[in-house]
Amino acid sequence: MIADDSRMGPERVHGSLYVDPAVFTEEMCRVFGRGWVFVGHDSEVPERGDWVTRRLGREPVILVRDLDGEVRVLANRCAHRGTTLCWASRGHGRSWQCTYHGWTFSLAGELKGVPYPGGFHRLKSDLGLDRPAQLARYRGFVFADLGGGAGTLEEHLGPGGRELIDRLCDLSPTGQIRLDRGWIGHRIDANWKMLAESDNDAYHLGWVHASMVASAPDTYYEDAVLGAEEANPSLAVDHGGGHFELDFRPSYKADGAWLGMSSEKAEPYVRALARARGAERAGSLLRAGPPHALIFPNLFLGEMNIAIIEPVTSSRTIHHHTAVMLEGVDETFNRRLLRQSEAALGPASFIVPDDAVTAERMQRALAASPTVRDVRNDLGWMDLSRGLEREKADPASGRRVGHVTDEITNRAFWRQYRRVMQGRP
Amino acid sequence: MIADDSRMGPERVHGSLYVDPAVFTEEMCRVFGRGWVFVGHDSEVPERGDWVTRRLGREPVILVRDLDGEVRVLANRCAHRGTTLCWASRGHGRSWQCTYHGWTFSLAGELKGVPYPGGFHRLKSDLGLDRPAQLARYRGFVFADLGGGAGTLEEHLGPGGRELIDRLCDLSPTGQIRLDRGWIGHRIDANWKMLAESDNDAYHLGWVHASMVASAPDTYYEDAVLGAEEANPSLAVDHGGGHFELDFRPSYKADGAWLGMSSEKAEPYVRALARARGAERAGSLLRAGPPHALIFPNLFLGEMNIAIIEPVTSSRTIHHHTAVMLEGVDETFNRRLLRQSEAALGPASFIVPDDAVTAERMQRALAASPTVRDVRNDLGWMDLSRGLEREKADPASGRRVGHVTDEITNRAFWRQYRRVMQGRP
Amino acid sequence: MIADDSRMGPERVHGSLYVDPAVFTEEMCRVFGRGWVFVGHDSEVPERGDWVTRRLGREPVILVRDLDGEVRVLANRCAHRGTTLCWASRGHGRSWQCTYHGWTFSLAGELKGVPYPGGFHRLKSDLGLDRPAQLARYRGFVFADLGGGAGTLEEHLGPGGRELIDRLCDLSPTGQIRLDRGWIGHRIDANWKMLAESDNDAYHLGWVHASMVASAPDTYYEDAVLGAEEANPSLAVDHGGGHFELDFRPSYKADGAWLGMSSEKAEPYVRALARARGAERAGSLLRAGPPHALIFPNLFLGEMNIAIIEPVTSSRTIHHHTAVMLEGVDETFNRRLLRQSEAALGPASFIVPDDAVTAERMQRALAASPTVRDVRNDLGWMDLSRGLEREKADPASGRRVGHVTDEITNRAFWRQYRRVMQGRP
Amino acid sequence: MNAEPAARVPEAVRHEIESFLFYEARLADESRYAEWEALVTDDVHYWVPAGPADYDPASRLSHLNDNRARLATRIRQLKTGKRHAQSPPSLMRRVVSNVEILSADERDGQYVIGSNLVLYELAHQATGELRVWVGRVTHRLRRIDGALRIAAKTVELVNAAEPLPNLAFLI
Amino acid sequence: MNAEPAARVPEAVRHEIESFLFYEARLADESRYAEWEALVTDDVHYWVPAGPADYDPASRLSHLNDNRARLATRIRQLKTGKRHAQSPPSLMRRVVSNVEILSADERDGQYVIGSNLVLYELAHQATGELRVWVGRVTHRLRRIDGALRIAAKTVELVNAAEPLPNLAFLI
Amino acid sequence: MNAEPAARVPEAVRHEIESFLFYEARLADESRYAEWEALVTDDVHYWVPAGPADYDPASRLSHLNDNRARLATRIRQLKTGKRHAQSPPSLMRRVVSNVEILSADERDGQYVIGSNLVLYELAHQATGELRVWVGRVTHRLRRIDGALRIAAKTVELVNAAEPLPNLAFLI
Ligand code: FES
Ligand code: FES
Ligand code: FES
Ligand SMILES: [Fe+3]
Ligand SMILES: [Fe+3]
Ligand SMILES: [Fe+3]
Repeated sequence: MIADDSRMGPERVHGSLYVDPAVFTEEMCRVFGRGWVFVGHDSEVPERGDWVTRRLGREPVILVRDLDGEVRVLANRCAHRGTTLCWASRGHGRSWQCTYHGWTFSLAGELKGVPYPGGFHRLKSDLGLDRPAQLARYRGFVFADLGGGAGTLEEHLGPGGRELIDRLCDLSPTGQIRLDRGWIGHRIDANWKMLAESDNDAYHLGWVHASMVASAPDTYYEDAVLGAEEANPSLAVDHGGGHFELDFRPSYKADGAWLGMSSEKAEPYVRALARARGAERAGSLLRAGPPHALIFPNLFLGEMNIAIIEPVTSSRTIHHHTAVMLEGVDETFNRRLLRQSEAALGPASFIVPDDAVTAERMQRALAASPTVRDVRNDLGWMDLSRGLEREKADPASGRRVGHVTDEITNRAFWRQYRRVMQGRP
Repeated sequence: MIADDSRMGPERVHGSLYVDPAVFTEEMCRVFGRGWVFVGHDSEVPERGDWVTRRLGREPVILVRDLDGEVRVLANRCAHRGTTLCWASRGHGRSWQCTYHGWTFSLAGELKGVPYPGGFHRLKSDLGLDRPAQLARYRGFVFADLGGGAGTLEEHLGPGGRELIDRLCDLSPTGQIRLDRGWIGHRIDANWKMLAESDNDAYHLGWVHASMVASAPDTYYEDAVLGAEEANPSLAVDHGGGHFELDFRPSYKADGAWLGMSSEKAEPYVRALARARGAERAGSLLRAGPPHALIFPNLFLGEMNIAIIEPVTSSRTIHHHTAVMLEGVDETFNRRLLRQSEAALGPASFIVPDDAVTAERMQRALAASPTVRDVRNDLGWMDLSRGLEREKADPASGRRVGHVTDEITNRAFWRQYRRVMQGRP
Repeated sequence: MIADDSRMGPERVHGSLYVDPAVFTEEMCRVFGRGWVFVGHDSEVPERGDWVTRRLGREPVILVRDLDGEVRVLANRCAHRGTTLCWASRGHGRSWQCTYHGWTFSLAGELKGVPYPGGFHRLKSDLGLDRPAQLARYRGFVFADLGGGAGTLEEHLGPGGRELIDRLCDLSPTGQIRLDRGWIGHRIDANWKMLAESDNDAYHLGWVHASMVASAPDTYYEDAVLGAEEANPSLAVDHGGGHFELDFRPSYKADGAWLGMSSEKAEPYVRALARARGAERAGSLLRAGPPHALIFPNLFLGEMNIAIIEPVTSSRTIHHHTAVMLEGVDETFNRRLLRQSEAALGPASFIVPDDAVTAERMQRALAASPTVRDVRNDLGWMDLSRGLEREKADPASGRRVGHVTDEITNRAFWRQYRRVMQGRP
Repeated sequence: MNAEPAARVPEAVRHEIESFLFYEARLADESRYAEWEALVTDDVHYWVPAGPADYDPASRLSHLNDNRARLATRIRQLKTGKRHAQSPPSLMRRVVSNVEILSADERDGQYVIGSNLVLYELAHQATGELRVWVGRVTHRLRRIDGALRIAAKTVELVNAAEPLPNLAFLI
Repeated sequence: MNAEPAARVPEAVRHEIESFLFYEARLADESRYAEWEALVTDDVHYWVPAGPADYDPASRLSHLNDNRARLATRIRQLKTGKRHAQSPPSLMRRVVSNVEILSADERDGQYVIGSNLVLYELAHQATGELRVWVGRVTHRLRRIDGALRIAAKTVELVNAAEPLPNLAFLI
Repeated sequence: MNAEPAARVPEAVRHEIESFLFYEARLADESRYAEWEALVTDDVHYWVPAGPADYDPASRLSHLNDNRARLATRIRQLKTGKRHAQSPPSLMRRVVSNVEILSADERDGQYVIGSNLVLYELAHQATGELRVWVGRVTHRLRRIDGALRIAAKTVELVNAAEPLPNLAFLI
């Protein structure tokens, strides 16, 4: 077992877990191969015949809506001799034809046509496209379990994960969100786990994002995570199962503060939501706002943004993001969300580049950590203890809650990571 | 054993064999280190003192004609402290002097001179250049066996391999071919085995080369491998020992169809051949044409082209080619062959770039296959079964024969590969 | 044990030791992790608050003079979650603040400040910066032992190593040298051991540096290492412990020949030295000149230059150099030394580029040596036997001495390497 | 894309435009933010699309899609000195080549200029690697009080649809 | 190789030639095959030698050695839409620099132009890598009915003698 | 660094200067040592600093810091044919771009020229890799007997402070 307890404890993890290629290989197998992994959203393939390409870990897959309207995830690899079927990032069609020998596959992944059929002696049904053993959706979010032994998606998400997704989707007057305005890929030369952690780390705002705070000082982050420690009522929450959030709700001073726009501009949306849900429920939704959370291992719910954390190598990650569009809301409002998304995430935005460079500097600092560990096992550790003594566990829900700046989120991540990597129940 | 039967069966192979670096390392040892490997042709070093540099697997070697006229293959590495002796791709000289400490070596690889001889206490004869344990030629084709345990070249080639080479060389009025018009290297980011397979895959013509067929529709490939399955009498042949061919002879409609030029233009050559061999034999040679075959593991006899498949890493290969020049034929004719070679092979040609991109798309699609195999061993397989039920074995010759589009060639490759990689007799 | 006696003998080493990544990993642990390694010179951080960044093997460290004037070596990595603290190559300050969460560290490496202290429950003293177990200096040369089991620095240097450093420093009228004119990094795509060897190989001068000799024929190297073998009284010396030198003293025809400048130009320096040491001692120092030696494993004393050999991968090394400045000598003289340094070392100099290309050609020639060794264990060896039969061992000092062109230096290196890599006493 | 070869303008104007582009590039190379900002108009649109510039930037995500106000914020952020993604600023040199004046309205002083960009960036604040940025640049220039100013700048990176590393400098 | 600095031609011609090269580069960058093809003469020779251009292309293998007919076939193949090695076409941008008019025969309208080429290609139909092609380009231009046309184009890649990846676009 | 846009000189001079730089680049590309050497003045300073050119080259180490005598030695060494680091010479092509005349003293025939350099080098004598060298070049040109000559050349590589591979050619 490569990621054993000699590298992980409740208060610390060893830096080598971020840089060792053998750990990465094991992660691709255990975390991304044998667990539930986010693939995409069904609004990305709204029409029958629509498809987009993705990675399940490093395995290239196609997310497709087949001609019967079923959403599927299929290996992007011909079942004959393995050629890539789709090299564009998205497309639309009625079937796929492989360019090597012309085999055709339905969008459901069945082998349909074999040129020169005289030489073909096998059963077509044995030569469909590879696919995950389990596929399931929750409110349009499509998850896959390649191996098949990860239990149900419902179990994986748990009440905490489901509530986080609900909280986002319920902000739409129709209850539906749409991820249809394009994805931006941000290449970061650091380990994927650093991104899973830093996306949900409230402790770093005042330092990593000091320039953003200084140049655009009127964002709601001010109230949510800056200011005096005791004065800040925001929470960090471990929902169990590797899902965790930064809960800014206690600190919002106004309804819809998280919208980051004048109430005048937000008004058409607010009205639409009230119409759909009634004033009271709409009010409580607007007060709460969208979640800021990680669904283990690769889905970041970043308020009105969605990001996928795609591991590439032990020292390279792609952070893909798109903006959450609300159905039943006018285009002007949704375009404001697009502009906010451009400001917040992506290589040229005001926020994530500073997280990216921080992660890259961590990766460099840890480069020799496997070696220094061999030399002296007290070297190269990373601390996760912040707030361990003041966190509160709720035995009923299994949640752990604490101050928003506390490393509850990191510990939530690593507890699940340890379970998965060590094959524990 | 890394390439064991959990990854290979008679009908299929696992994709991980194309991408796993550990498999590649083992191949360099077993396939390219302990077996016969094609190095070059003696027409490349026509004069005493001529040399060219090559790779034997990844081992840098020099193919040289020494001052006694002997063709040799020597490590391109000083026997003192290992400096490269020749960094040009070809040259001519009477000896080599190492640039590090000035040791000189004869073209036969013997240590001749040691500057400041007072400090030299060893036997010069112990410090010659490293060289393969066995070297042998067949009709000018030079093969080496680094390890020495591969049996004789004659055994390796077998009657099938020898006949393939004969069929090519006999097209020359003098019986001699010349490979003296330069090599072109084509870098393909895919595993070397994909090239060994696709160079001899007739099934893909209509898809991979659709654009070539459409834009230059009058090539003889039309008859040889396109058209209705039953109507095509061409054959795929497994000669044993990993040597295999696509035998287009049954489909040629006219003598010399493979020449791809008007009989008027071919006439001087046809006359020369008839003069040398007699009309009947010349006729039968012209009817048959050159072979389209692989001599295991790295020599592609591509009609009037020769290609060397050079493995670089598990995901990079160089496909080197040159045109076969016929001795005793006028320059005008040979130049036509050069132009055909430029049209067919190399990075800017009309044919092989489409094979290259296909292989590169396979390599990408298989990138995660070692991981998905760990997750579920039914994922990531490649099918080789085409025509398995209609192939005919000839017990006398040991040959297997079938329809030209059948995967007899692939199976021939993998049968030998398995033997070599598993150390079977 | 990866570098065992199947790869090393008294007369030869196997090329795979230069190219195998697993050997490199082991070296980072055993040679650079558990032994004394040169880090820098205290003249590089003359003022309190000065720091420069370095690598200890691959581990990023900071060489700093703290506010109490103590010179320290600290991991360049925040003790919280591992971010790089310093990304410039040098700087000055009173403390470091991490950009991730704002922790501050004193220049002595103690954790000083933790923002939002309410969540911090650990002992600050447990969270100082990682640092080598042992740090020691000899005449301003700072060495570190990461692991702590390498004995004392005095033992490591031995009388031979100390005398070499003394011989250099004593050339300064004040006994102090200064390394404060900047470092140049030369990236060489070859194994670090090749540089350790070639920096101290007198046998190669006439070949590798033939162009330098031809275009600037009046250098003192002429006498020191060129010319007839018997006529050359210079020596190669193994001081034990992996330290070795080329001793040109016997061949210098004039006092201060090594200065490479007219006695007129050298005169102010000669006078200063005589003033400081007395005429006799100054004369003997000037006659002897600076050493040309390696302090195992990474410090090259290259006459009036210092180089650090930084291993990057098994096939990449950085050769950093700077010029030795003499305290108490006028700037004009020191500037001449700078110009000589520019002429001798670095990517655009007249000397080392030819060593670099030689090493790169070795690295390429040896690329397949691990494989060829698996195929046949007589392939891929490098000879170290030169002068083995004429070397003289001095039982009293333990030194071995021989002709300057003999491979005494290489054998000295490999004897210590074997000891360290095999964990022998 | 333009079907036609470049427009004809007087040699002096052509030279002026080329000099302007080289000057702009130099300011960007050297992270001279304030001087660079002085070159843009009040209604500037500064756009790095996430693919070919064939869509309405209002309707989809782009890498960078600044109006004047957002560009001002961007430059303000860079000037704080705490923009870690550019602290220290990348060391850069740009090749501005194949300059073509695609359209010219001499009376209104409006020009559309196409050029190819190759920008080398030493990301020494991060991984230390030498990154290359390659693309097609379209400048819309406008003459204001006699001086050329940038009314729009669009940079279509050849790898715009691929994942990109930090793009925190002024491209 | 030319021993001498560039020939002198009128500024307008120099500008015309440079514009022509930039226009040609743009068409190639954007895989506008038909428009590019319209720029060549009926006797064009289009050559990418497998090393320095110091040999008779008839006598040895080259990477690419097209007469007009073979170039027509090449472009026909690209236009089929099934040329997988260029489906979709690579995304490219070329730097055409150091343009020198090496010889000029104004009366016959014949010019020999030297330039350096750096071409970035995103091979997104294949490995997805950004490839760089670098070389010396020699154009033989001829004026036909007032317009410049390419009578010969030779591209000497610096790595012409090394293995090359697919070169299936118009370089 | 220069705060201001480029100086104005007559078009013919501008063209002459640009041609001169392209010619110099061609000689360097092709390792024509003697011809290149003929372009420098007797008091030439040829400098590749180990970082920005903001220090006195006498006082610190540089990558290359040649006066006329040392440059002569450098070229003599290259001409021996035994300079292994350049045997055979690297195959190179330079892009000299963004040429700006930063100052011009027409009377004394003194010009300071800024340009950006991208140089591709196939190090086929060593690792065989294609290396790229990128930087800012400042030429001080002087007119001597009617012809431009190089009085000073400074090449500030963007990665000047990083470890560099062999730089044994004339940059
Ligand atoms: S590989 Fe797809 S049809 Fe053969
Ligand atoms: S390495 Fe060849 S002579 Fe020493
Ligand atoms: S990583 Fe340094 S303060 Fe958190
Ligand atoms: Fe952040
Ligand atoms: Fe093919
Ligand atoms: Fe040397």
